Amino acid sequence: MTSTGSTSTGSTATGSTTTSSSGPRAVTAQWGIDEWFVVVLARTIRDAEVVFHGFASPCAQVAMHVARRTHAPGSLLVEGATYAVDPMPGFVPPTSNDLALHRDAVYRMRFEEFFDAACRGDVDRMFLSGGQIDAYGNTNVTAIGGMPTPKIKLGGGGGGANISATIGALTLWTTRHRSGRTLVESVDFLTDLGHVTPAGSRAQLGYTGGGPQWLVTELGVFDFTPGGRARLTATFPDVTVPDVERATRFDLIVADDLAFVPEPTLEELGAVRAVDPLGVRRLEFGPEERGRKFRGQATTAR
Amino acid sequence: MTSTGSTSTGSTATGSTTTSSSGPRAVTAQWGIDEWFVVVLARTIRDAEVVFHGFASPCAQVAMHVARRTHAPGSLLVEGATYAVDPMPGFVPPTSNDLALHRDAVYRMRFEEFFDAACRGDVDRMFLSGGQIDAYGNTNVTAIGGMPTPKIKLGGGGGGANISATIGALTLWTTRHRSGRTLVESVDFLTDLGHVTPAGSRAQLGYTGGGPQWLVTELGVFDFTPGGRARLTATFPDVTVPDVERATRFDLIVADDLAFVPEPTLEELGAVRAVDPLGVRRLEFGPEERGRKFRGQATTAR
Amino acid sequence: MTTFQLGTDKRTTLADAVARVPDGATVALGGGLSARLPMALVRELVRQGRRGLRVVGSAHGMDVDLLVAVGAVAVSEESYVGFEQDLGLAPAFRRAAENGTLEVRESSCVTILAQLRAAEMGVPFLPVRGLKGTDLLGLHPEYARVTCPFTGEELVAVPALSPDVALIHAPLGDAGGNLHLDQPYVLDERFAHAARLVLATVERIAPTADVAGAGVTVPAHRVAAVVEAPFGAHPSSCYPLYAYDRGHLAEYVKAAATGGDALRAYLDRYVRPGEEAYRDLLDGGRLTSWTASEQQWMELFR
Amino acid sequence: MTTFQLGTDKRTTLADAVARVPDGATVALGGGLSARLPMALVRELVRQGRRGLRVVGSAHGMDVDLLVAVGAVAVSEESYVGFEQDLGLAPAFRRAAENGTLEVRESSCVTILAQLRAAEMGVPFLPVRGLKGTDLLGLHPEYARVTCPFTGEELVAVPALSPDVALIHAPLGDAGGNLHLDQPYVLDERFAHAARLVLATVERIAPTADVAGAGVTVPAHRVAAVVEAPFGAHPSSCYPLYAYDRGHLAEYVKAAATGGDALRAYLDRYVRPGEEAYRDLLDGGRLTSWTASEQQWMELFR
Repeated sequence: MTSTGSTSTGSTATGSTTTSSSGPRAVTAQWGIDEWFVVVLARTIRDAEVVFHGFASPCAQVAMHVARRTHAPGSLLVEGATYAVDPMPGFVPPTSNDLALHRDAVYRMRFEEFFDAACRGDVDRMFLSGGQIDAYGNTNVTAIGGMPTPKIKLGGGGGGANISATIGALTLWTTRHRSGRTLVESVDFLTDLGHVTPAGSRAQLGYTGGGPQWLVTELGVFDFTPGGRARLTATFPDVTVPDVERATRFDLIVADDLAFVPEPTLEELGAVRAVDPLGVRRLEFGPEERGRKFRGQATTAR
Repeated sequence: MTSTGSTSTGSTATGSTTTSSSGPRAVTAQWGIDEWFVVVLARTIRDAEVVFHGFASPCAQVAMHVARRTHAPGSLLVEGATYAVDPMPGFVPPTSNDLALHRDAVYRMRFEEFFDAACRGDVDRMFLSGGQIDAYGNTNVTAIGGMPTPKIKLGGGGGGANISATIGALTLWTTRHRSGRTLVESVDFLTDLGHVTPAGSRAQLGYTGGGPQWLVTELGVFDFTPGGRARLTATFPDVTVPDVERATRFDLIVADDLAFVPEPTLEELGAVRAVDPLGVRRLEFGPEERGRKFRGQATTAR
Repeated sequence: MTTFQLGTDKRTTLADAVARVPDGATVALGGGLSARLPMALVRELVRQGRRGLRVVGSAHGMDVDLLVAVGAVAVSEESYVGFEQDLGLAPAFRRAAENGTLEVRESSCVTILAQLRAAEMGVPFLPVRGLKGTDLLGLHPEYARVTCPFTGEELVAVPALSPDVALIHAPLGDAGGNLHLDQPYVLDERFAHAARLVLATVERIAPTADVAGAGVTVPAHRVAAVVEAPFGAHPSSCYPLYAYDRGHLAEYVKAAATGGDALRAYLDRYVRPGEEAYRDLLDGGRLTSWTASEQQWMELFR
Repeated sequence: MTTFQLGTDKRTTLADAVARVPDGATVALGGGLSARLPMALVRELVRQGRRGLRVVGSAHGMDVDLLVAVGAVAVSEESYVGFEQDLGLAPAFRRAAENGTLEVRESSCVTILAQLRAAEMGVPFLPVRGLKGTDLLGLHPEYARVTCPFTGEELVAVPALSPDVALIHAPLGDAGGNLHLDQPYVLDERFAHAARLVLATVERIAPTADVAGAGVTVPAHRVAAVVEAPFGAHPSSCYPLYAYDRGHLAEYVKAAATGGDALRAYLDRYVRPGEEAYRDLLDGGRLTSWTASEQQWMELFR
């Protein structure tokens, strides 16, 4: 597996594959960081989980459909903003409350039905991002510079401030780690709950949800220590630990068994491309990241 | 107008009418106590009110439809137990949760939608009955002899214990006044709220609903004094004040201007018979009452 | 962990479904009054000799009465149990309440709704309107008071209620457990979301597309087992299929009121032999004839 | 007195309907993100120069941003305002928040839902999950704490919220105000029941039978005025009629981000001349072409 570096202008990674000489089921494949990133998010979903993404989250949205079409066919997917259950959209539009996201769904929850389920603990996993994320996985989607005098007013948190307390596990993600402004020592405004807040830990606050389990960035993957701090467990192969250190404003903990992120399988890449023909996942990546292309001996199963 | 006394065996009052010599719009009509009783209940409904009856209440149920077909066409009727809005049933079945009661309804409330509306004050009037009713209009539909050791366990109160606190006005009724066991000094169990309870008045309890406005019995009609006690304002013409006194276990207050209950109009009688071809209203009357028949020069309008 | 039921084929036998209801369980019975009662499930509870149940809900009829008649119920927390004005008081229920073998913690519609909503919303309590001043409070030492932090008003607080099992009968369902109901849903939606386990019978198991076309009222992910049980609500109605069986209900009420051998004879004839034998005893054609004309429909209630 | 609207013909003009929204009103906007936003009503608010509004709801887009752009909004209590990853931050909203001319009391979906539910249920407060530990609390000094009388747990208590006005756009309605919506309803049902006054626009006013056939989502008795406004949600989507107008939204976002003359030009072209002129500027055929094929649908998002 080789990183091909930032050579693309951000156009679609077509991911042409050819038969490899190493065996009938190993082929040379190409993929972009956007595809790999989505696959890594998808892999955080376990089979038979109830999973949800919020609006304005193309990577998480595509990832959930990829998981259902690959390793987690028994998961139950609630499409954010339509609350359709297990739809099979033909494409993912760039807006989350769209009829295209209902396709083939037998049932659509009501708004309150979803949020009630999330509040009572019936949702196993939610994807959450943030303009800022701290070491405990607290996120800020409200305002850079804080409130009431924001430097940048972000959109807002939807329902995260409630349901991040009660959902089984959270997969956090950002595609803006390299900026150095995203993984911060302390969020300017705490919108969604990580493991420990200035007001106390989840246990102290009486929260039943498990909190952040994974933090996936365009540089690598973090899990969380028993104390609730993010710990780097893997990097993409074109990223070094000093790269991650430079981009991270909190004290970086690195796992002893730090590894490279496992490569995507052909099925996974195929699923990403089938789910997202419009490439809305790429809306989350800056132009400097979109050029990251990779090639490897992909196999038909992980 | 003449009372024909208890001569019938309880068969349907056919209400045949003939043209009277006194004018083209006054005719001789016959009606039974069941019909008149329902008409009196109907007249407690004002036009443009939102009205509701509970289940197991055939007289109130028929009365609401009579009101909508006569003097209160602008009222909004919520059919108890189906929560259908303004249906036009072809007949009233003897069970309240029946599809026959939905006919022509454009909308059916959900269970919770109705009760929420009632709790927030959007229902103007409810009909309530009781195995016992005291002078303040508190009712017992739970147990004669009280709980936990009832002499007679009644069915129970449905939602009355909540919404009798918040609904605009209550029309109470009973068809068992004459028994001497219904209008009591003190209810054995307080299920639904009158004007004053042992725990305090409605104002002291913080309740926004107006409480009992009328109490209609097979003997006569009561309103309520400013202090919240029932006051006899009219009797049926075959009933005397001593009859009412004998049947009433609380101190009887009689209005200075005590009158006879106004006669039903032809339209009202026609509406009763059209709404209730099965005569379910008669299920509420004992055989000794069903025989009460009346005849008069009914007019085409009140 | 979610309580969602993620399987795709939940078809089973009545015996196996009901085996999941333990002695002493808190059981929510679907439907209301004499409509869409889960009678096949109730009869199977009788056949399996279940004991010590706590039944919770709003206004019910033969479902509760039959369970009480065989001694299956320790506590009733319904808002009403009876046969309305048509067939009167619930004979087994009243007898057991009067002789002290049944504890009646009578509830009210709004209160039970609030308790289910609390469970559904994942909060430990909710405030409710009314109740203060009524004697229902005396039956519920578990209720408390809460002062509104904004208005200073004191309200009754009721604890969240998650029934151990909800038993629901629907006219239509699929193998995965998607259920279509016609209105009124009564509390079935709330039961389905608040209960730990939902067991359903349906008149007919149909392809998912048919159920989706009719409209999914209770989604598959809330249903643990689905059993095809034609006439599974009989003798209560299950529109659009069949009406209320007045004759059968009267037969039951008489047997239950008489008790002893009469009740045993009813059970031996209708309950012990099982559902197939039960259906053989019915005149289903008569009950489904309501669609022929309004006149014919009305005849079913004479 | 009920807040139900008992009239039978509530058709009026957009100008007369919007005249019922006073300066300073608390306004709930229907729909969500870029779907079924009540844009014709919003444009009329702009034309009438409304000021000092407090907007409340969940996740919104151009509806709020346009009102903020013209200075109509004093307070935003939405859970999100933006154009998702597609078109990014809400330009007028963020500018006004950053320069202090807009007070953003950011809310969250579950919290605003609980406040509406409290109003709908007629209770002065409800407890909610989460929020503790987040900085949203700092934006809401009006929230309080409540201790569960059963578990001892401390929860956030939020006050009931009855919007002065709810503005709802529906694909179909009748003259009486019955509205049919397609899912997701977002908060429109809750707004309709919790608000003091509901003003609706519909793509088409149809006979009641047609609306009943499609299914009544918001009943006539909750709707005070109904206005036929084709393309009344544009440039947001109103399925099943038309999709998201990505080009128009991008044009708006650019104008609003630039501000000054660019914004004035947008308003002069699209808003000031009125709805008829607005519709003349649209390529409605393109937006309704989504039904032709999935490919064509997808093209609308490129």
